[in-house]
Amino acid sequence: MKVSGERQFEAPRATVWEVLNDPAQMAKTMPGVESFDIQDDRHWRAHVKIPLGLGGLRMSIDFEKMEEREPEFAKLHAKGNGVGAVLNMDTSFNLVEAEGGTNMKWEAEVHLLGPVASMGQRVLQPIVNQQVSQVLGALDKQVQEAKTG
Amino acid sequence: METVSRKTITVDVNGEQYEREVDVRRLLIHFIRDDLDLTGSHIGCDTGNCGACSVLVDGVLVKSCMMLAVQAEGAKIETVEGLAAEGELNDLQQAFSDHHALQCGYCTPGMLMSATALLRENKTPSEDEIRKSIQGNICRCTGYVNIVEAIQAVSR
Amino acid sequence: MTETTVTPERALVVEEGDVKPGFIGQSVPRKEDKRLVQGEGVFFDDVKRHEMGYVHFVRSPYAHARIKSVDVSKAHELDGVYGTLTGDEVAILTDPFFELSTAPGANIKDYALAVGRVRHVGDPVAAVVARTRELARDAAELVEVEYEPLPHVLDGEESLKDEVVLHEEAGSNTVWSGVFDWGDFDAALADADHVVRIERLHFDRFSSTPLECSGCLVEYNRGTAQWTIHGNHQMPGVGAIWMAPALRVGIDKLRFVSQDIGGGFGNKITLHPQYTACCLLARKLNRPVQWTEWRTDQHTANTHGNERTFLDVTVPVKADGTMLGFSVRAIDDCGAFPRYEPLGCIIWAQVTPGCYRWRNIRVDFTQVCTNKSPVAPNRGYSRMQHLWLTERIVDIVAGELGLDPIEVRKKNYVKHEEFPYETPNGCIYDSGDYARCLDIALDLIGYDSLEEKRRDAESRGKLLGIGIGSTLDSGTNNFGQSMILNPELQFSGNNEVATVKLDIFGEVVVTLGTVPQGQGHETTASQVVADILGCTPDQVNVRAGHDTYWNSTAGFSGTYASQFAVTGLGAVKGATEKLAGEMKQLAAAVFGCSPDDIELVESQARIKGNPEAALPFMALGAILNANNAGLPPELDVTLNVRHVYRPPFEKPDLERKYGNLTLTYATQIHACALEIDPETGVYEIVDYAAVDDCGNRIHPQIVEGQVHGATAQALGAATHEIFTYDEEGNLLTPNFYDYHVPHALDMPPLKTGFIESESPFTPLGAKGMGEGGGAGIHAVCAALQNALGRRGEGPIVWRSCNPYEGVWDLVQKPEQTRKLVSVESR
Amino acid sequence: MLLREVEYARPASVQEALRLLGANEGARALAGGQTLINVMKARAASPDVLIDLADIGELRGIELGADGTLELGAMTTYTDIINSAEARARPILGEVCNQIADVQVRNRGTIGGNVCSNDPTNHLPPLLVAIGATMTIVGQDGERSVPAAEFFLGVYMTAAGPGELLTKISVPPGKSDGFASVPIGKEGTCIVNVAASLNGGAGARLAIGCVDAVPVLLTPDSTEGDAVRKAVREANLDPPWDVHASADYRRHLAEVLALRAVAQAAGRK
Repeated sequence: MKVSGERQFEAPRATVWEVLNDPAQMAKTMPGVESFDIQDDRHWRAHVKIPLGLGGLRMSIDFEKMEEREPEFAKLHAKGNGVGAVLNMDTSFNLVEAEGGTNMKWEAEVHLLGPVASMGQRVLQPIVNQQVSQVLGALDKQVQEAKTG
Repeated sequence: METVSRKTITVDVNGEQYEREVDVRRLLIHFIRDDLDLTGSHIGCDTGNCGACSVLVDGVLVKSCMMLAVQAEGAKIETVEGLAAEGELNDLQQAFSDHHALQCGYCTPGMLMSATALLRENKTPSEDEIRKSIQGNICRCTGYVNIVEAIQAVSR
Repeated sequence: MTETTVTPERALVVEEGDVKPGFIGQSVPRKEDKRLVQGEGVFFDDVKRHEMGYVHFVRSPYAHARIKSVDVSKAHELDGVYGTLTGDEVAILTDPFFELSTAPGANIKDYALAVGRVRHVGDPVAAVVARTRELARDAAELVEVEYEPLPHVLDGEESLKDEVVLHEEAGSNTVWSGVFDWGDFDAALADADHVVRIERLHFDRFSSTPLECSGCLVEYNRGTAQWTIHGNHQMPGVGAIWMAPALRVGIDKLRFVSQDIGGGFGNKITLHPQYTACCLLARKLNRPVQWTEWRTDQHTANTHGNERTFLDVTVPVKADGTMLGFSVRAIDDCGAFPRYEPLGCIIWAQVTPGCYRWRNIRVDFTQVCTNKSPVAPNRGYSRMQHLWLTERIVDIVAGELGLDPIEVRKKNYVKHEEFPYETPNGCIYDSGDYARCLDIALDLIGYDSLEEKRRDAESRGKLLGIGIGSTLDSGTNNFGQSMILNPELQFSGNNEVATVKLDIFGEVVVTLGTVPQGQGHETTASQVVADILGCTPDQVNVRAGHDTYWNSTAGFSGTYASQFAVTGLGAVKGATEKLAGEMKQLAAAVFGCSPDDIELVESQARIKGNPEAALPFMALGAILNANNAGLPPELDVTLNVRHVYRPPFEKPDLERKYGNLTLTYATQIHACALEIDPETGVYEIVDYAAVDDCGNRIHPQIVEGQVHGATAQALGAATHEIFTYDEEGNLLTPNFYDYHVPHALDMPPLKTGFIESESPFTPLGAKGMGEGGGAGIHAVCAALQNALGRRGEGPIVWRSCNPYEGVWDLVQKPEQTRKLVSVESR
Repeated sequence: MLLREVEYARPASVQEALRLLGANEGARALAGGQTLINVMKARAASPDVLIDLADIGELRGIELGADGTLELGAMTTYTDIINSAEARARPILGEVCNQIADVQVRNRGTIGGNVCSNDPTNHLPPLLVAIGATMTIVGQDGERSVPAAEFFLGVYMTAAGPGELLTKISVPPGKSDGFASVPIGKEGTCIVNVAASLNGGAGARLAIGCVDAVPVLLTPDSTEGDAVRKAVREANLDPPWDVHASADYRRHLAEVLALRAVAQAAGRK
């Protein structure tokens, strides 16, 4: 499943880049994150309980920075292991200076395996859209904090 | 009141009182089959679609795989084992045999409970009403033809 | 109104009326019902043992991956966990199950758990045993498996390219391949006035999903090193043949016990991997272990029916509609492991010409594995797929040449007077009257008022379609056909066993080698015994279920492939006739006359013409068992008789792939009327008839029940039931939430009819008949085609399963399927 | 089929239930359980605490107000609604409830549970949006009313947030309503469903289900075929794909069923 979109941030590109590349700040954008440990500047792991309305889906996700061209492009690979669900995701961000702030083009290719994927097909797409909008909302907040902080 | 993960419950099943301590997470069907060893009710799916686990709780037809045992605290439960008085088949059970309304017999307990619930409310159901009453009970052997006929025979 | 009006008393049927003298032929009350309607049956999950552990399998989320490590340490730390089993242990403790195929299929290594690699989503990697069901599942979540994902392949044709190879040791995904060429197809092609070509047809993957899932409770006796398996295996004889060598034990160390089974339909034949894992656990943990499979496990990892693609179908036809033969390339997708396969590569050859007289048939057959769940001989096994091909050919040829599909059938059906009829590859169709069954079916759905029905439908904005589906239910396999696949195999013929004894108190006790899952064997066996011994079925006690030790069994013991009425009852008849002979000899010794003077009637052995000189059964039993002094020494009588029924088979000619592969051929002809809403693709079956001919009917009600049930399964497979995978290899219909089987409201009014063409080859003139219902798939496809197509235009129904969107696509884009068919006229 | 460890309480009042929901972070209300228990069986998503509402009498019952407004307690079962004389004030409600699943599910499943789980294929979310129902939500800080159109936020997510309870659903009077669907088999799970209501006075209200996380509300200019078709097309629906239907097929069905639902509504004065 491919998901993509664009987002405007009222903040200079450098600020957006700084947030995107700081695992600690990125952690705060993730829904239901419970704990976060950073191995090095290219690898970190998050323990999350993704709120799915009827209950939480526990997962531990390993992030790895694959590619980076400061301050315009970054590519991440995420591998999540939960009960009845294995998540493989590749996401990339393109940051472009735009008047009044920064334009981010993002895309993600989500591979979900296991019973959750086979039973949740019809609710998968709406749920992914929900999670993405929450992450982007939280990211916007982080960027504003970074800008003023 | 605080929350608990285990609870002692008392239930009346087919006229007999049982008191057991159960995990909250234990489904009513597992409680009936494994804890009370009443293995007449069956499990045919894991999504609440097949109805093989149908029982009556306080006279209401339910799928006991979508209820927790703790939810049945204080309830009066009727299962297939309670239909025949001392081994004498009731009319519905006899009609199921006369009309060959069962082959492997795995869905039969659930079918009998659904038909029992229907006939208590409606003595002369139409064919559509009969089919609607067993819509929640999957059978893979009979194609439902003789089951509908057996219920019709008892309600005529 | 649901009309099952057409049973023996119906006016439509010509030959009813000659009620058999005894109990055979009557619908006597079923012995099995009393316990089952009181919830007092014993299904495997009802069996409990003190301190038993519950098994839960850890299953792969990947369609294809290397197993780098399996860490069970955290699982062991959980309180209440008794133990675990992993693939590495299995690879040490057992040998791979032997493979039926020749290379490359022969080199596939199939174990009780995944060893080294997982090859489909749900492939079991490890097993955990715990005190409760819930704990076993909790512990299974703590088992950490590290996978290295590999590319996977989900399509049969794609898999043939061997770009992704599932079994390294085999080196190719081809399990078996061969060309079957009978008659002279090229000459037929030259002689044809028309040649109809069909580029592609596809028989979809589905399963008859028995309501009771699989499972077992296994006990291990350390003193005798012997296992008792309380389970629902349909074919323990063959199951043991796989398991014993793998466990490196004598076959007698495996005792299979089952009483009641919640349906099988062929999906409980390849349980040997899971059962072997449970045997290892019972021995390792020195405690009974109980495995119950849940619905989602059954769909994702137990068994599916064969999925088969037909390519480049070529059909030479004469101007008058006579079809000369056909050639086809078939690719059969057997999933990740060939377990009962590649037998499916030859089973279809039992009905090579289907119901038709064409003599020139060429089939290029290849079976391939893919990263999907393994297949098993689901009801109709391999013959249903092939018969669907022959029926699709007939309807498409008729449609393209503007002929009436009913007339084309009548012209090409094997004629009543041609039986027994030898097919192009040497099978013998024993008896039948296909045309007459078709007429009865058409009458039942009021075919002559077709135009009126079509106009009425059109007035409501609906398209009416009428379709025919004709199938043969080939029963009683000659397992010698497996040698055509692999000459080194040592399987041929068939057998089943029964014992009958007269007890000390004169009670008649019968044991069967079969494994009934709802077919009523206890009842039909008691009818045969009663008629031979001159008593009533109530006086005959048939032991319920199967028991390798307690009852007598044979190599092919089990219940499968429509054969009980022939092999099971053949064994019962043989054993009872021997017992009757011994009873007459004993009575003759007591009365001092010749056995020929004795008759068995009203539960007594009497001197003919002298009713007073009678010995009740109880007397005979008592004399031999407890009062035998004074009996003549040469009297060799035990009153406890075993009989093995062996059908009369030869080994096939392996060169020409020629020979009689099945003993009997029951017929089922179905007629379906449906209405399509062209705006949405939604369609509803408005009338339906199924006419059956299975020789002498032992128990008419049971026969008719089989027709009802098989038809329902076929209608499910034709409309909604399909195992679809996404590109990751996840099964998208893993349980009854998305895999929609027919419920009560889905079933159309089902009318049935029958005739009885006695089989000249079987002990009771009966034929096996459990698998003919597949005709429902052919009839629905034909009816959809009839509703949507007109001569030479309109869409082609090319798949066996047609959900609403499929029909909507056919209506919206007819050219997409029209281009699959071309006609060359000379 | 086998649930995770979970805690349980069965309060006797709404207040007690709210306290328990507030006190436990991973708590969820348990109504009929016909969706929640199945989700827990699959261990796809498991609440840590279940607050069973079965003993709270004030959440049950159907009342018909003097002005014809129907008030349904959140714990009212489908069977209660089908058998209720009062509910005939809005006949479409009982008719649609009678198409949901089977007798067993209808005996335990509740209108509150149906709308709060908000599975995209459920029947009631689009119906309640079309007929202009209003949801009453109670939280620690009091009670508020939310129109159905703003109640549904996402898959399994509604305006009733953590620590809050849906207590009542109010349905205005009316007769000319329609509901059309394509279920899988007879009365199976819906591939697409559409509810229509004409007597809001403010023109036709259409709510399309199964095509997004929440019902899609449309208000065509008139009940004419072209107006309805235009409204559906302009909504440029982006339905999910699944094994039963592609996005295109769902989009097509939405249009066909919208016309049929409006026609049914128009035919029932």
